[in-house]
Parts: sequence; C-alpha cells; structure tokens
Amino acid sequence: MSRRLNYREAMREAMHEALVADPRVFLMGEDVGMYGGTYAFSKGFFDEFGPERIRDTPLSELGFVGAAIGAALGGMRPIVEVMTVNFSLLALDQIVNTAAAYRHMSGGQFSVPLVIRMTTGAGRQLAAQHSHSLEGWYAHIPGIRVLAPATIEDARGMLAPALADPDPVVIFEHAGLFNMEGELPDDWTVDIRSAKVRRVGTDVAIITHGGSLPKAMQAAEQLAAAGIEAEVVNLRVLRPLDTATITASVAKCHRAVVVDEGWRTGSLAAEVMARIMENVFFELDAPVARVCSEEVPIPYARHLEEAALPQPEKIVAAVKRMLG
Amino acid sequence: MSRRLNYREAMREAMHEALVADPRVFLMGEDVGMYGGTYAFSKGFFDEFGPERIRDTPLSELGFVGAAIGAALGGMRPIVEVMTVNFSLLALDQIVNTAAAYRHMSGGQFSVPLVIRMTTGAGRQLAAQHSHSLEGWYAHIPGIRVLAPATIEDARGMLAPALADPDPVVIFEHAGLFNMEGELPDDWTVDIRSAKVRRVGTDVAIITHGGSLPKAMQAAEQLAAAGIEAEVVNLRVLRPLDTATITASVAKCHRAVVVDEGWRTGSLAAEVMARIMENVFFELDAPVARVCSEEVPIPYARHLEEAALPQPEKIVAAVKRMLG
Amino acid sequence: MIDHHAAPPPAGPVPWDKDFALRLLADMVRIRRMEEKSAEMYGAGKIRGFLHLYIGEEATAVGALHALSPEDNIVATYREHGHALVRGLDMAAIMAEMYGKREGCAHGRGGSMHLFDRATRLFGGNAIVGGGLPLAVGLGLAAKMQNENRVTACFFGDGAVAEGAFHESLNLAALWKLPVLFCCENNLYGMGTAIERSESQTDLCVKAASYNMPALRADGMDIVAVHKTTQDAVTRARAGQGPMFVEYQTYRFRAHSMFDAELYRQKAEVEEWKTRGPIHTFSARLKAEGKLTEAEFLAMDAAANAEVDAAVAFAEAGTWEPVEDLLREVMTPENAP
Amino acid sequence: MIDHHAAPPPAGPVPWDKDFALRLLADMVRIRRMEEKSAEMYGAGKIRGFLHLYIGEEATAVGALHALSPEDNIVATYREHGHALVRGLDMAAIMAEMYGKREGCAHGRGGSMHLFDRATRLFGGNAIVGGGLPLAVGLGLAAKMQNENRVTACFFGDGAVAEGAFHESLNLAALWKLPVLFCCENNLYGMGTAIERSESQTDLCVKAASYNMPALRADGMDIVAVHKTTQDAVTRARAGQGPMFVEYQTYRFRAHSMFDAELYRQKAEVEEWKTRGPIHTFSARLKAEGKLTEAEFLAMDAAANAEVDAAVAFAEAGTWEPVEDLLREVMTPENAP
Ligand SMILES: Cc1ncc(C[n+]2csc(CCOP(=O)(O)OP(=O)(O)O)c2C)c(N)n1
Ligand SMILES: Cc1ncc(C[n+]2csc(CCOP(=O)(O)OP(=O)(O)O)c2C)c(N)n1
Ligand SMILES: [Mg+2]
Ligand SMILES: [Mg+2]
Repeated sequence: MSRRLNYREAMREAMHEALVADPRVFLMGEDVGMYGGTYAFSKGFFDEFGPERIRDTPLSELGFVGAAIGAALGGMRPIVEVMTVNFSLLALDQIVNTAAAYRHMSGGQFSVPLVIRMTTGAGRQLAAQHSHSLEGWYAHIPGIRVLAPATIEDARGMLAPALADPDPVVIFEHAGLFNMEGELPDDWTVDIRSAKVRRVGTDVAIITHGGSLPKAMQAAEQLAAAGIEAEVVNLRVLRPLDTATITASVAKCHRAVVVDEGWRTGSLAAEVMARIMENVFFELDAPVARVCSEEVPIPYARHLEEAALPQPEKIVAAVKRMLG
Repeated sequence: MSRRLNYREAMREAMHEALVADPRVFLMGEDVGMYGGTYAFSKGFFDEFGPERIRDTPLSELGFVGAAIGAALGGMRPIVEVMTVNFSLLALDQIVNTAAAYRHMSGGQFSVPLVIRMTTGAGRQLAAQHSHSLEGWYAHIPGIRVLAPATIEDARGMLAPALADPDPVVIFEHAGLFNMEGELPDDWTVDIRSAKVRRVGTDVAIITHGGSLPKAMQAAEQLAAAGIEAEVVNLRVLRPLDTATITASVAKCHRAVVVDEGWRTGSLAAEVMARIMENVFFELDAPVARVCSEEVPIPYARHLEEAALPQPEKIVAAVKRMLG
Repeated sequence: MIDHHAAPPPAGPVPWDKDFALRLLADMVRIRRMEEKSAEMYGAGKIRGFLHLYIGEEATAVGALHALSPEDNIVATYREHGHALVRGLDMAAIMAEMYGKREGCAHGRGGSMHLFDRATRLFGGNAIVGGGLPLAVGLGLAAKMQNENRVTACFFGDGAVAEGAFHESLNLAALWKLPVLFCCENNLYGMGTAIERSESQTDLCVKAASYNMPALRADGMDIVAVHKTTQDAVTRARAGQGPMFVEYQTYRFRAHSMFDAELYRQKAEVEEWKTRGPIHTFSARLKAEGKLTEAEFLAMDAAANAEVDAAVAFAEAGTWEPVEDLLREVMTPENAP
Repeated sequence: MIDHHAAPPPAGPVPWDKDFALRLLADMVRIRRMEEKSAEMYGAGKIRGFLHLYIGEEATAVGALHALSPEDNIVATYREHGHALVRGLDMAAIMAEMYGKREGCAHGRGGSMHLFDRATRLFGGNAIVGGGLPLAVGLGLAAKMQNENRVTACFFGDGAVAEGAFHESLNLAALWKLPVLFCCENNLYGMGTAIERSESQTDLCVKAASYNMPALRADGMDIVAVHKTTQDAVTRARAGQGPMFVEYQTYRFRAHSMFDAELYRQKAEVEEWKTRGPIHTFSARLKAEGKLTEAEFLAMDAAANAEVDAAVAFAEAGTWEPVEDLLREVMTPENAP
C-alpha cells in the first residue's frame, strides 16, 4: 500500500533505516545533531542514536569531509552532510583530489565507501553565495557517482544503494523539493544507474533533474493543454549519465529541450546536448534547446531571482519556439 | 622586427612590464620570490622588485587568494599565482563566492581588479593530483573572465588587458607550453574578447584552446598531407566564449571537432558543442565530435597518461571518421 | 569547559561624557528597534531569505565601531545589520535592501546577508562563514603597501574560528604585520553548536598565540569594555604594530535565523543572559550616574522607532529593479569610472 | 626568528641492544641508497614526474615508524619513499612504481608521490600539501568508533602547517580525542620558503596549544630521540588519551624536487647540517659504544646496495599495464570483494 509523505520525511526515513541496519553507518556534518539538522532531515536522531553516530562537526568543511573519507577507508560507512553545495567549495579539494582519485592512485587497493549529501539550488531568496547549482561540476569528476533525487521515491530509495556502493557517491537534494508531498509506492527500490521517464510523450523530450523536474512536469501539463505531448526524462543519476535513456527519448520525439538550474555556459545541459549530438544527431528535427539559469550570481530580490532561474513558462516557450 | 622567445619568457616579460609600469601591481603566490617561481616565470624579480612586490606566501591557497581579492578592493592590482589549478580547488570558495560575486552582491558598488594565474594540464607524468584541466569549471562562473594563452603572442599580450580589466581575470597557462618557442611579432597586443583562427581551412573546424592547440595544429598538418584542410580555431578566451568566431568557422566548414584536455563528460568541449547546436545546427553536415581526456584520474605511467590525453593522432582519426 | 552562565551584569563608572554615552546608547536602541521590526517584517513576508538578528549583541558592534574612524575598513558577516547601521548607513537603505528594493544599499541584489556601502567602507556582509577574513587581510595589505593610515576591522563569530580560513588569515596578517583587527563575536554558539562542541580549545585568545598575535578579551555585554578594548587594539594597529585578535564575549538572545527551534540551549540560559542585556544595563548605569533620565531614554527610543517607521515606509515605497536589468552588475560596464 | 644553524651532532649513549640498533641503522642506509639510485634513475629518464628525496631526514621516518605496530595506520606525503620502505614495502615494488610498471605498489598508476600499500596500512603518498591530515583524522575516528587499538601516524612538513587543513584537522582530532599522531617533519623549508617567511609563529609546538593538544619535540637528526619521543606519543594515543603533535626538527640535504636551483639557502647552511647527518652520527655513536664495527657497516651498506640493484632489475624487468586497461580502477568493479 502506498503512503503519502514529503521529500524530507522520505530522506529522513532512508537515513533512519540505514542507521538502524548497519552499525558502520553514521551521520556527520554541521548541526546534524543537537540542532536537528539544518533542514530537519535528522530531527530526533541525536537523541535516538547518540552523539557518536549523529556527529555534529565544527565549521570546517574541508576537514570533516576529509575525515569522512578517512573513516570510510577505516571501515565505517559515513554519511557526511555538507550543509549546502555552496559550502562544498571549501571541501572540493578533498572530494576531487582524495575521494575521487584514491582508488585509482592506489592502483585499486582501496575503495572509499562514502556518501556525501548536500542541499543544492536556488529559489528561496538566499542570494549569490547560497544559491549555487553545481551538480554539473561534480558530474565532471571521474571516480564518483552523482545522484539527484527529485521524487519522493528517489528520496526514499537512493540512499541504500548509495551506501552499498563501494565508491564515493554525492547526493544533491534540491531545497525547493523538501516540502513536496507525494505517494510512495510499496516498491520504492531505486536503481542508481538509470534515468527515468517521468511522463511519456511523443512531441518533445524535456530532459532535466533535481529541482527542475517539477517545473518540467508543470510545463508538460501546460503543453498538453496546447496539444503538445512532452516526454519528461529525469536524469536523476548525473554521473555516469544514462545516455541510452536520453537518446531513446530523443530518437522517439526528434526534439529535445534540456532544463538545468546551473548557469547556462558549461552547464550539465551542455553535456546532455553534446551526447545527443554524438548519438542521435540524425534523429533531430530541430536543434536541441536549453533552459538554464541566466549568467548572473543569483540576486536576492524575488522577481529577479525568479527571472534568473528556469521556470515552467520558459520551458513552455522554448518548446513552442521549437515546434513553432 | 619580430623576436624569437619562448612562452615562459613571454609571460615573464609581460609581468616585468606590468611591475615596472604600475606601482599598484604586485605578484604574490607560493615561491614566486626567493625560489624564482615554481616554473621560473618570475626568476630575478625578487631581487629586482623586492619582497613586498614579489611576495612569497605561505601554503594557504584559500587565504592568499582571498587576500589578493581584498588587496584589489583596497586599491592594488595584484597578480596572484596559484601554483597549479590542482591547488586552486582549495581557493575556489574565495574565487566563486567572493571574487566573482562581489560586484553583483554589492549592487555594483565594488569591482575586483584581480588577475589570478595558474598552471594547468597534464603531460608530465605528475599523476592524479597534479594533472587537472579544470578551465571548463572556471568558464562556468559568471563574474569572471577566463583566458588561456596558447601562443607566444598571447602569453606576451594577455596580461596587460587582464590587468586593465576592472573585474577578476583567471589565466590558465598550460605546462606543456612553457618551453615552446616562437616568433613574437612587433604588434602583439591582444584583444581578450575574441577567439582567433590559427589556421585557415575549409573542410573541418578544429576548435581548441591551451595545451591542445599545438596538438590541433599538428593534426591539421597531418590532415593537410592527406588532402584535408582543417581550420583551427583557438578559443583563447574561455569566458565569455566568442560564439561568433566559432559559428563562423563551423558555418564555413560544416564539420567540427572540439579538442579539450578536460575529462569528456561536462568538458568545455560540451559547451562548444551546445553553442554550435544552438547557433549553426542547420549548417552541420555531420555531428560535431570531440576529443577529450578519458574519464580517468590521470595515471602516472607515461603510456597510460598519453593514452588518457588528447593527441594529434586522435584528432586526425576523429576528423577522418567524420569525413569518411 | 566553558561557562555558559552569564557573569554579573556590567557595572561600574562610565568614563564618557553624557553626549558620547547617549550617542552610543542611542545606536544600540536603533539597532534593537530596527531588528525587531525586521523580524516583524519577515513574519509579514516582506523580508525573505535568511535573516540573522543581532539582538543581545548590540554593545559589540556599537562599542567597537565607535572606536574606528571613517577611513577604516569594515568587513562583516551575515549578522551585520547592526554594523551597517552604526557605520553610518541610512536605516532606510538597509531596510529597503532587506525588502529587495532598488533603493536598498545593494540595490536589492544582496539582501540581509549582503549589506555593502562604498562610502563608509563597509566591505559586506558575507554569507560564507570565515569568508571575510582573507578579504580583511588583503585590505590590510593594500593599506600597508600604500602607506595608508587605515585599519581593517573584521567581524566574525566563534564558529568561524574552526574554519581553515581563520587559520590562514591570522597567519598571513601576523606574518606580514598588517593593520587588521580580528574581532571575534563569541556568542557561544555557531548555529546550534555550542563552542565546547566545536572547539577543542575554548579559550579563543589562546589561539592567537599560535600566530604570535596579541589578543584582548572584552565583556561583549559591556559597551564600555568593548569600546576601551577596541580602542587599545586600534591604537596598536594604527601605530604599525601589526594585527590583533579581540574576543568579545556576548550572547545572541534570538534564534540563529528565522528557522531555528533552539533545541540546543536552555531557556533558562537565555533568560540569565538577558539579565545582562547591553541596553538596559548600560542605561541603568547612566541613570545611576545622572547621565540619563527616563524621559531622555523614552525620547531616544521614540526617535529610534520613528526612524524605523520611516525606514519601513521608505522600503515600502521603494521600487523593483526592472527585470530587463537582470544581467546588470555581473561585470563592470565598459565606461565605469 | 628560528635558528637555521644545526645544533651539535647527536651524541650520547644509545639505549638499544645491538640488534635493534643495527636494524634501524640498516633501514636508514637502505633509504639512503634507494634514494640515491632513484635520483640516478631520474637522471636516466627511467623515473619521471616529480621526485622528492628524503636524504638527510632518514632518522625521522625510521625512528618514528619503528615505534609503531603493524596494526597502526600510516599517512604520508609525496616525500614518502622512506616511510614506505621502513613500513615494510618491498623496495622492488617501490622502484617499479617509480618506473611506472605494473609490478609497482600502485601498479604504476601512482608514481613516486603515491605509494600505497593495503597490507601494511600505508594510506599513501599524497601530493596535496596538507591533504593527508583530514584523512588521518578519519582513520582515527574509524578506529575509535570500532574500538580498535590502532593509532594513525600522519606525516607532513612544516609548510603544511600554514594550510587550513592543518587547523581543521588538529581541532577535530583533539575535540574528538582521536588516536592520531600529527608527525611534523620540520625541515625548515617548504619548497623554497624558509619557515620564518611562512609562519608568524615559528615554534610549531606552540600551535598545538591552540587545540589543547600536547606537543613533543625531537631532534630529527637523532634517531634515538625520534624513536623515544614517538614511543611516548604512541603510548599516550594508544591509551585513549587523544591526539598528539610531534615535531621532528630535521633538514633536507637535497633540493626540494628535481627542479630546484636552491636559490633560497646557503650552501654553507646545508654543509653545516650535513655534519649532523643521521647515518654517520648514529654509526659513529654505535662504533664508540662497540655496537658496530666498520666491517659490519660495510656489509650493511653492501646489502642495501644489493637490494637496490635487485629493485632496479625488478623494475627494469617489469611490464607496462596494457593501454586497454586504461579505465581500470576508476570505480570498484562490480564483484570486488
Ligand atoms: C562555510 C559555511 N559553512 C556553513 C554555513 C552555515 N552557517 C551559517 S551561520 C553558521 C553559524 C556560524 O556561527 P558563528 O561563526 O559563531 O556566528 P554567529 O552566527 O554565532 O554570529 C553556519 C553554520 C555557512 N554560511 N558558511
Ligand atoms: C596544496 C598544495 N599547494 C602547493 C603544492 C606544491 N608544493 C609541493 S611540496 C611543497 C612544499 C611543502 O613543504 P613542507 O610541507 O615543508 O614539506 P617538505 O617538502 O619540506 O617535506 C609545495 C609548495 C602542493 N603540492 N599542494
Ligand atoms: Mg557564534
Ligand atoms: Mg618542509
């Protein structure tokens, strides 16, 4: 029997389950404990599992992410929460130069079974230093897997396989989704290798991930009202990209729009376009278009922030331009 | 009268000139002073300009890059050398969250006239932590300009306009070029807004930058021997990309191969492909191809490193496949 | 283990003339009223994003900033409304910024966490914990290299002390003997994490020795102590003797931001600290010394409230930057001065 | 200002039996000969990339590592050939790694800066200055959480002390009372930058107080002092009393790497330090105490040279990993154990 819950609860349940199931699993990060989690993902855990396993860290992103790597090497299964992607810039050296490269540099002797979670995205008027969408950067790094749960199912189901993965997995949770409610089906196990078609259509493939998924779904509904049937492909695994699902959808629809909250230039959307170019160029009836964030540090004022980000209307307009 | 010199000498001359011309200019970074510069770019400067203006820093990339931002705000014109792009990961927070966003966050009150230089690229068997090519990451960030001098002319001529730019400029110097010699024409002033066609051709546009430029030129020569005339486009300004020059070349040749030492997925090459898709899709006779680094942390062993990187042979093969 | 109990309320003679004392008191009251109104406007949905109130800590910004000169540089954090106001920004421009209006001190681009003002040398508002410290070092370096008689005061919290940026910045400033004051507002918590749960060494002044840097500590609830201590530090820095670490021991009366259930501290602890509230203890001292009457205090408070009301009216009347200008201020325009 | 002059050569009684003393001496000689050969092979183009020699600093790795047990963890830097060898790696596997051969201890993927060995718990070789410190904290955390009687020894240079990673790591380890030894090999220079040009506080032990962490200092040229000091630190950490900072004062006789004109230090300074060379001073002491004869020393040296020759032969005979396997070891294969 399916249940109704929100994204935050789904993620919290997933973590709870993992903590109960495996004594090697522990959660660490800024304010995951006594505070209850910056976004309340770990509310109550501190009392239930204690300060050793729900480990509040000092403000030192480089240090505690590196420590999580070491703990993984030492036999634990850490879930490290970097409060937001914005602060993960401070930890990138450890993620890129240590976690991602470690297995390779050691000639395959050591794996790093680490899960790094972080909030990503804009939309809450947090301005230029708190609104990045850098999933595309992470998707560039060999040696890690990158996930972007955008549905209740994925929020509930992606953590377990991520923890089972012997290599580092980075999970991006878009802040715009936390209060989103939905049905969780009985079988919510998730395959963290494949993209997923969230809406079947024939006229255009809208390819997206994370916080842009609901926007793409809304756009698809609006388009349907205008007689255009969009297929919505949710990438959800950002590295390695599931090229087959992307190209199958494009080959069917012959048109595609990529939606990505990253800044336009050098966005993950560009990579999706490149893969379409490489694999199904001759299937295209029109150049693939993209709807990304404008090339501006995200402004505080609401109307400017909204204008900077992908919106359903922009997606609809892009599709209509293409079909028009 | 043109002169013959190498890339290192050209860059050194440019810095020397800037230091002589403007008392606000100073050079800071690890071992830029007494050591003579990690790659000898600043050899002799310490004695000539003294320790205040040729400022050796402790190992603290985040701190001294941030200090350079502050110095720029305070009225100086710092050139900060981050030894290599690999270590710049430690400074990314200051570059992205402060330097790039500062003007915008302050509502246009403050500009940050800063030049950041760093060595990039692989090819010297320095292995996984010393071989990154992350120019594409930097090219993603609004608020900065990104340059990649790949010729003697650009090495000599890009610094002055970069210093004159009121906003942060990041210059990537590929280690494979340092000993490259060439003629410096009398007029070596460089426009840091435009890409440059380095070889005129008609059959295929090879679009590249940095350390891959000589490889692309070699490939073009080999192709010419086989009767294929390649046009070689040197991006050289990686942000903002000069779309016009790219598209003009593609519109002429109807075929393009993008060469980029970044890892394939999420490379700058993907962005170039996306722009071609968006702007000259209907001019294309074949899907654009790319020759990038393989998706592996760069291995130490020479033969594996060579196999991981773009090489003239791979470029030639990609062109021939496309034309074949 | 650090003692989270409040010390006895600040007391003792106020070594200032009435005029100066009342100016500083008024500034504390102005901050308090502005902050209370901001919280109200947050509740009303007029202000959004993150909003970090300074209520309880007013003596620190007011005492410290009044020890600085207009030519000095200020670097602050996301909890900087008070600093901006005392530094001389128009309350209306601050309020308009929090509303996201074009008339704001950053044209609505920055919001609560990014108040900037070129005229008064306020170099932000920074939402990255520790992010301002390297910047302050650089401002100090520029001042030193240009022989300017300028001190840079950099404010940050106890939480920031654990960041690598703190370490790298203090070392650089001390190594190069730069005129920088590292002003640590130790309110005992970084978000929900008490200092003894984030610092293995809770005596923050001990850390300064690591950099061969002198340190001073002040009771951050006592505006007299704050001012005196900061003055001493400024004098030293201005004399070219290098940087200084100053710890202000203070307390945040409100939640960390508007999303905080305050599970991590006891109500009683907060109440105890409130007995040392910087405004009522200071006004009590002034009254006891005959430097302040209740009527004067009420007038001061009324003036602050009037200023707040005017600021709100200004912000309400403010305009939205046109969406067409979205890409403005990413890069400096060609012909900018 | 730190004194770059060498102290008097290590002297005094060696409190070890002959067998133990000779084993440690032999290890120093093995490192020295291996390093000299590596430099030669670099000149011959057999070894490429960066190569950082440990010559002059042998007493530190040998003395320290002999105070540790096989179950302990080792984290090292790019200057780690000596550590790898003493830890028990086959010299042949080290040499093959530097040649880039498949038979190398990292199958030729890592090279000189990335020697790894799972069997002896050598967690690298790290080419990012300071990059190993957070890792060591995590290894210590894992040991503590799993109640393992395991100490993690993390080696790094004086240059690394300025990095934010140092600060964040020491705080975490001390805050959480982890069994980690922070072993600082202070050779007075980070590349070409002398410590007094990079640290405002050149007494590195003072820094430990910042983290409430005890500190010990040893003459890094004196293997007896190194061993004793490390033993004390290990005992404390193993008893669950938390981390410790250990400074070994040593000196690098060779250039920083193979590209270094050594413009930043005087030849005379190097020569002076060479008078304290860890091998000849220790062998002299042993001879004076009748624990070593010249013949024994020559035999030991010959054995080291023979081992080096065998290692080179092994490396020469090694194979290249097939190019088709390029993408191996990026991710863990599906059915890996
Ligand atoms: C690098 C970074 N990490 C985390 C955060 C989230 N955050 C914002 S304020 C804060 C607490 C900072 O505490 P402190 O420095 O003591 O300042 P206070 O808020 O107490 O004034 C945290 C964790 C951030 N903004 N930046
Ligand atoms: C983060 C980082 N910055 C810069 C470098 C370049 N680099 C390599 S070794 C070194 C000097 C390090 O000095 P120290 O820590 O004292 O170790 P030593 O080489 O003396 O053993 C530098 C600057 C690096 N590898 N990593
Ligand atoms: Mg605080
Ligand atoms: Mg050193």
